[in-house]
Amino acid sequence: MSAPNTEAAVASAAPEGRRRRLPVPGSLLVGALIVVAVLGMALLSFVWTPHDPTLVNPAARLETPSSEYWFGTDKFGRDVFSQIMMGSRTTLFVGFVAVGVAALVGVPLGIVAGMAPGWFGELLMRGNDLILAFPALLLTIMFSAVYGAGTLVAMIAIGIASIPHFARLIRGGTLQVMRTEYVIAARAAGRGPFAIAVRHVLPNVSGLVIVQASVGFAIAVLAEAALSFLGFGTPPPTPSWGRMLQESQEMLSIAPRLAVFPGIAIAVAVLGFNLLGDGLRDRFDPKMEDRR
Amino acid sequence: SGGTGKNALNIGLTAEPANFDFTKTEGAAISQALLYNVYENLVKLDQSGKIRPQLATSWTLSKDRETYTFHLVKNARFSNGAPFTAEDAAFSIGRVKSDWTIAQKAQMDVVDTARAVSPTELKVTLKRPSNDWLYRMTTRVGAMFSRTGVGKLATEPVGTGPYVVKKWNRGDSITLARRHDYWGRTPHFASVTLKYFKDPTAMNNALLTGTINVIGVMQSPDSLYRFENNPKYKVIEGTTNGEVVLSLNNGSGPLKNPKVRQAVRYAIDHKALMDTCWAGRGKLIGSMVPPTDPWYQNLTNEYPYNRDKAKKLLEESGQAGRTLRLRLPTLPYATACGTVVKSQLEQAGFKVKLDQLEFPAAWLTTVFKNADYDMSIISHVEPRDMQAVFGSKTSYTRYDSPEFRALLKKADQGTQQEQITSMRAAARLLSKDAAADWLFLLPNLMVANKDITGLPVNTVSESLDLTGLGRS
Amino acid sequence: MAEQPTSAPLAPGPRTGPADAISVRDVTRDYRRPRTSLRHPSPPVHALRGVSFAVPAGQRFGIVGESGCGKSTLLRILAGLDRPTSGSVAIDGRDITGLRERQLRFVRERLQLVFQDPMSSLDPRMRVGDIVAEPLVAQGSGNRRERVAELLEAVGLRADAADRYPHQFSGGQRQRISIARALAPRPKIIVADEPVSALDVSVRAQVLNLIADLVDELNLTLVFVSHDLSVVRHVCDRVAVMHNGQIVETGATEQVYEDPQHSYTRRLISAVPTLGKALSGASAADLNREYQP
Amino acid sequence: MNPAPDTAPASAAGSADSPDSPDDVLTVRNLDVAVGGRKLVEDVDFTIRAGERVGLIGESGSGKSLTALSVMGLLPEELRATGSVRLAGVGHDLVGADEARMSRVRGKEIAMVFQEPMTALNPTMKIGRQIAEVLLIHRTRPDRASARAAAVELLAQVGLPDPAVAADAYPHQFSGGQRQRVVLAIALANDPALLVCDEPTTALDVTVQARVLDLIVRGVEDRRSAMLFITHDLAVVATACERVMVMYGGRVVESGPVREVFTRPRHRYTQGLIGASDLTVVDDRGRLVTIGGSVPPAGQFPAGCVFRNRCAQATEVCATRPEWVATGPESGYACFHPVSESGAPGTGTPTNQEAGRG
Amino acid sequence: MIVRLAQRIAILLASLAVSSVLVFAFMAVLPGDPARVVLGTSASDTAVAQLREQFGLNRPLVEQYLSWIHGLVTFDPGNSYISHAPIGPQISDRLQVTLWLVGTGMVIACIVAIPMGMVMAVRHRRPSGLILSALSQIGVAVPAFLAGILLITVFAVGLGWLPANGWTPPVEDPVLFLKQLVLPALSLGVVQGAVLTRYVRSAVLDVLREDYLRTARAKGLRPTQALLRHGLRNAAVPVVTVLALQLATLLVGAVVIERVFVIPGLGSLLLDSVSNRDLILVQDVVMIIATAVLLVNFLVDIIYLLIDPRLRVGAS
Ligand SMILES: Nc1ncnc2c1ncn2[C@@H]1O[C@H](COP(=O)(O)OP(=O)(O)OP(=O)(O)O)[C@@H](O)[C@H]1O
Ligand SMILES: Nc1ncnc2c1ncn2[C@@H]1O[C@H](COP(=O)(O)OP(=O)(O)OP(=O)(O)O)[C@@H](O)[C@H]1O
Ligand SMILES: [Mg+2]
Ligand SMILES: [Mg+2]
Repeated sequence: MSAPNTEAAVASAAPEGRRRRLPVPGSLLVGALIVVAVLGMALLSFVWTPHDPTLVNPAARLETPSSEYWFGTDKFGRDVFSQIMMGSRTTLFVGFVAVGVAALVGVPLGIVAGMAPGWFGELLMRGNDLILAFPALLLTIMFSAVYGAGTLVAMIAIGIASIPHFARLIRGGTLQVMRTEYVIAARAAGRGPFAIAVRHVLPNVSGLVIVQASVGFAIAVLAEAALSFLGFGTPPPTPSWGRMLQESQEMLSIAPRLAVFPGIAIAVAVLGFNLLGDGLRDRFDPKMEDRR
Repeated sequence: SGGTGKNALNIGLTAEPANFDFTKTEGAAISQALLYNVYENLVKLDQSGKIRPQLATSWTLSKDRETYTFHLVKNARFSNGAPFTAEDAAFSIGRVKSDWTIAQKAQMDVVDTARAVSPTELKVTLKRPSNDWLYRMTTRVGAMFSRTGVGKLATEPVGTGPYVVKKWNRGDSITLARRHDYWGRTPHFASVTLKYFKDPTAMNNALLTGTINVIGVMQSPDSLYRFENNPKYKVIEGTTNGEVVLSLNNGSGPLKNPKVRQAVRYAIDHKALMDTCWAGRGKLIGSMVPPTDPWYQNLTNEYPYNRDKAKKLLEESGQAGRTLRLRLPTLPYATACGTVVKSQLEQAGFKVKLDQLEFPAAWLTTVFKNADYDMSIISHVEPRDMQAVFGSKTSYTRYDSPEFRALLKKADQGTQQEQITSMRAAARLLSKDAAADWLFLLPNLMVANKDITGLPVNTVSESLDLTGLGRS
Repeated sequence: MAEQPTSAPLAPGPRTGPADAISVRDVTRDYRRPRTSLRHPSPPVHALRGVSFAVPAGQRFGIVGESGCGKSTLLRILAGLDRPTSGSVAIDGRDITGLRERQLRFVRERLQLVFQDPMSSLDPRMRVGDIVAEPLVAQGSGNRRERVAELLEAVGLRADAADRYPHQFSGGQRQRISIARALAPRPKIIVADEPVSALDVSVRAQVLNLIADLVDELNLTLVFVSHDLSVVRHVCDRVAVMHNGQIVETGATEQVYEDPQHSYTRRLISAVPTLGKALSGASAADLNREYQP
Repeated sequence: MNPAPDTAPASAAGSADSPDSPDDVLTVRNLDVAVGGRKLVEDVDFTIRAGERVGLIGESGSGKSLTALSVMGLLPEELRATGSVRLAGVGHDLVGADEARMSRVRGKEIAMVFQEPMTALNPTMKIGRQIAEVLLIHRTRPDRASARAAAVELLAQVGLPDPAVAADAYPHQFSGGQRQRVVLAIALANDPALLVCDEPTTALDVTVQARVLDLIVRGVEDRRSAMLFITHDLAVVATACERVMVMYGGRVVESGPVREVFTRPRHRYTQGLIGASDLTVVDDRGRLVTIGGSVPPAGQFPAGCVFRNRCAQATEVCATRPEWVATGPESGYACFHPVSESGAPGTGTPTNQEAGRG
Repeated sequence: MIVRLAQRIAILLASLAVSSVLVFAFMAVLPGDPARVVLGTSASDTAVAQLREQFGLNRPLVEQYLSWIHGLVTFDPGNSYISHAPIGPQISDRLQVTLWLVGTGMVIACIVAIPMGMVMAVRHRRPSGLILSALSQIGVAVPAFLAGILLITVFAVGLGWLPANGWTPPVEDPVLFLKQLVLPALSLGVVQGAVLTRYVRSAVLDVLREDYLRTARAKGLRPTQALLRHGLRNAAVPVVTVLALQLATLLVGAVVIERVFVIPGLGSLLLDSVSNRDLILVQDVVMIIATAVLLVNFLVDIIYLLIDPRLRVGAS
């Protein structure tokens, strides 16, 4: 009689007290759908685009949307839809590079700074803050001056500029984790600092990392657009939404669609990543659980 | 921040000078603003490309064609108050050799002596006869400086011209003010502001909203439609000296092979290219000579567009699999043309890798100085620049032809007729050798408010000559 | 329950016999605070000021004292997680002060901790099985699954709990998991830092029973920390009363409870509300009596 | 499973049929709190008279805080209260009253002391101002200066040393117990008719708890305020209150005078609680009395008697909802298998039901 | 408090020193000899050597660094290699332009964001809050330059209400200055405002769930009153952080808007001097920006101290 009772409570797998998991929030769903769509488009573009996105075709300049050219063509007679498809690769590339650099450096830095006691952690964070003195665009310009303009260089610069944001956030998370009793328990169990970092700290700050990464993605996409506008971004003829937008400027009043399609693409992608970030934040932050 | 009112004119331009010292600073931007406006030469080019008197009222050439005697105007004064004399002229010519550092200084190497005979008479002796020299006297190397006014050329230019630099908002605009004590005919506008725009669309908007009166250099021909059917504006279309060259590295890499170079020339459909990347504006020339030069000839049929032939030549060359590096400066026409060139070459079986180099610094070092490239696209805007681009094996095209150099020499030293024939032969030789491909000639595209008069149809000199402008 | 007749050793330090599971000799611990003045360094916080006691093997030893009196600091030092500023600590007769992390292995095998907060003492991202197995993994012992099942069984959970996450359990169940983890490496000493303070009375009884049973069955030495003397009284044989980083009184629990010597102890005892006291008319003012100046 | 309104349990205070006596400060009738369709608190009825101290006990998750918050009108947005909560001297029902009306009542007629003294105070405002604010909002003091003087006076009353200096300090400069006293000073500032305390001492050490309890009790006694005191600690409630209500699964399962309930509990849940909280009573194996199982999460309580899945006495009949059995004017219980009147606490049927070790 | 202040100042000075070394080192590795850049590609080696001598590029690096720092701290950074114009006035002019632009933009951003974010947080479950939230999400997703282009197309070229571009210093022509300021400041303000709105919303939501806000309501404050009196100051910390970051980023980041609106700001100066390889100017501009950012961070630290007494250890 007695045993089943306790077991029932376990078996029901009931979350205790106030910690309830909400169903997937709307923003997370929408964000994830958009991101998956962008990802799918990028993957598809490797095997199929309706037309060769870089093929110049003087005979088909500035065509309006049709069944042949879904989004019309630009002044070089290139298919806009194919360019949008292939541009999504650039978008994802910039996101991965920028976020990758930032996370690869920022996360370990934050964890080490959070776990190292005393002045060493403090010093790391001060050094980290120093990066903040060199805003993303400044770094990009400086790097481009040394290594020449290019997406990779620009995105590495943006990634470096985002390191402090990752590191600060992760350090905050790490400090919180390090204050928990399960870390003390792990130490008492004989776990070394490395095992604690990998098995306890990292999984528990991974939510923060994912949230910050999705926001970082959005920032990188916008940055790429801005850099392409300034001429520091992806070199032609590789399609990039930012450059498409910039190229469309002179045609704004005869062919506004040339600006509309990449503009919407950028906005939707950024929106997607932001929504994903917001949604993940709601999911990962227990404080935010009752908030939608 | 330009001037306003009837007596003021605002002109939109693209490339801002880095400073005012064209004796030490490369590039066309300084001469565009200052030459003929702030600085004057002994002789200048008129709109049709003829050499006309400026500070020299007349000149004579000795029998041996080695000594020029210039008779100078009497009442000209520099903006620092000093009178202009033959001493200044001799000083200016001598100074090119001694103090200038830019590439063009070589154009004065031919001068043996320059001597003031009297305050108004200058005698210049050349080492050998040169047709080119007098022409070069119309360019920046012929600009007249004050003996007492060369201390701060970079910031305070002193010339005899009708305008002085009144203000320079770096990064934005240069304002020129009309001089009260100018010796010659006073220009119409008391104040001219040259406003610099990095972004072509911004320049168009500035004209559309009345911030500027003239687009001096239209960089987005596709947007001309915004002005062409609008009665408030007029569009001027003529020629320039700017040959858009698809430069090929004759010295190394796959393009050292003439067959590959020829294949490149056959592979390019120039008409289609100009239509797509420059809205069909411009002129197909097929050589390094603009129509305003006396030895212009239409060479567009030397390598008619023929994709099959290109493929065949490429095949024969044995270089088919190699990748050509198309290294473009970050300039609107280069980017646009590069996109088309890459696509067309790829359709003919080439492999092309495109990258962009920041202009001017990166491009100048990498391509122009170190010739680390296979192909590039640049508009050579300097007048009569065949010699500069192809005349020496150290030039970035690495074109090395004794025959070509002999022709140029002959042209320089011979009679006027000989000059024309030799120059034509030289241009034809370049074309035959496929030393480069000439995509098209940049048009002189200007847009202005309807009432602005005196805008030049063709750009023949380095200068944006403001003296003839007016308002109807 | 080998009650060793050790007298209350305040100073000059306890007699340490070979049977002492823990002996603490004159331990102090100072913390540095951030500077608040430009000229003077901040005065250090003396969290522990000369604490000495010994716990014979098999004893249930209680430590009581209010928040901030240094209980947690003391436990961290016992577990080799922190170092005393001065003084020495011996576990099973071996001095652990000044040992490096690697040399502390025997402490990790012999002494384990149970914490106050059942929420924060379990890593929310680990399965219960992994949590319980962590000390085993850290010490490289094999045959983990079986041992985990055995441990879960021992604390009254079903073996399939190993595949769930902590948030799927109630507070009392979590405290059981925490206890299972502490038992994993077969320690001889369990140090529990306020293990029931965060629990409801009903669950508190369950957990106290569990601890008592396990200590008996496995013949463990228990160090049990609480701010509530009545809890300690139920669990422990001996008790030390801490105040301001010092031990002010030690003795057999019943004796201390019935006849407190130190005024602070008296205050502690009188402040504990009990049903019995309340029903026999003790008011809030009575609980607080010792506080009235 | 909900009973029809007419079969609803009579008032826990036992005075359902009589009109509310003029002495009643707080009257709660048929209070329900629900989120979505799920009821978290159900059918709560009680009355508190002036000067009366009533305790509300029960395990975590039994709905104590929600009851208190309903009275304050401070339920989280997503929760909805129905029923009626009347306060003497206030013309309207507190359930469903708009913010403007509630804000005139809160802090003046009813005040509340919260559990977490660490977070209940604004960290960026000096505590003197935080106390003065409640006086100024309700215009109890005409101006800042007199409000401040009153604040210092209140700080002295709650026994903070050096109250004038304390008024100019920030919350982080105080210990938990001191902060709780500041919160108490705020609550008592306007001499509220009703003081609601939600686990005011749970976060505190025993010694500090004793001091704060003493202050609270003296504070309400001096003002003859009514008090609703929430805790899960039976001993605390027995010390501080005269009457107690036992809550479980969102319902009041038993209520009555403290002495009566704690010496002769009728409901099996109350009996279990008492048994478990008494550390002096052990069985023959030296083990404490416990209640088996644990509190189910909200919404997963069994139908009928909410306690039946943890109750050793539960039978078929417990699947229907037990009626409220009034045992006196102010006491009663809802149980099909009540403890016999003579049963002593802690002895008798509830046994150790822990799984695995039983 | 004084100790904290002293600490922050020490950190500021140390950071300045380290960043100056970083900047200098970076410039030292930048390919391209300034002398050669000045003289052009065809200059003779002797001429280059001469100019290097003149610029002092032959001195040991430490000496060059010290004289550079000396120039900076005495506000006399000397002349640019390329334009030969004094650097000091150039930078200060451009900095003024950027500060006007960014300052106005940020003021607009705050005016947009703070009330919007609060409304969004307070009504985060109601349709009005959700609609505002969606709007701000879209605002965040729009590149600033696109906003600028759209504003120009509509208000300058289309309606002719305002100039499409250009910049006039306020002392020269205040009316024109304001007219030219409106559109660029608006494009910055709206986009940054959308970003800021998200942070305000999140900060206010956090504060709304704080216990002390419940205490405030239990005292008899209405929810909005409680938020205004007790919430805002506490919500300010994250918002101030973001504001400072935005401000720092925009010192160069506004270059995109400067480009669209043809405004000679600091970012454009940097871009121009990089493309001209005006290295000494680049170095100075970068250092100025780094200094400005560090100063902003310093001020933010001070603001934190003012906002949150918990950070002022030793206050009593
Ligand atoms: N890392 C630290 N730095 C500075 N002071 C500290 C530190 N850790 C603890 N202290 C101080 O040392 C004293 C003892 O702390 P400790 O945590 O051991 O107390 P405790 O009795 O366990 O209290 P609690 O019951 O609240 O856990 C306290 O005054 C505390 O403020
Ligand atoms: N906002 C909410 N939404 C949904 N359920 C809630 C909400 N707030 C509380 N609950 C649930 O209502 C039930 C009663 O909560 P309440 O806070 O009243 O418990 P309590 O008796 O005060 O417990 P404790 O002793 O832990 O404070 C709990 O199961 C809780 O999970
Ligand atoms: Mg502790
Ligand atoms: Mg509660």
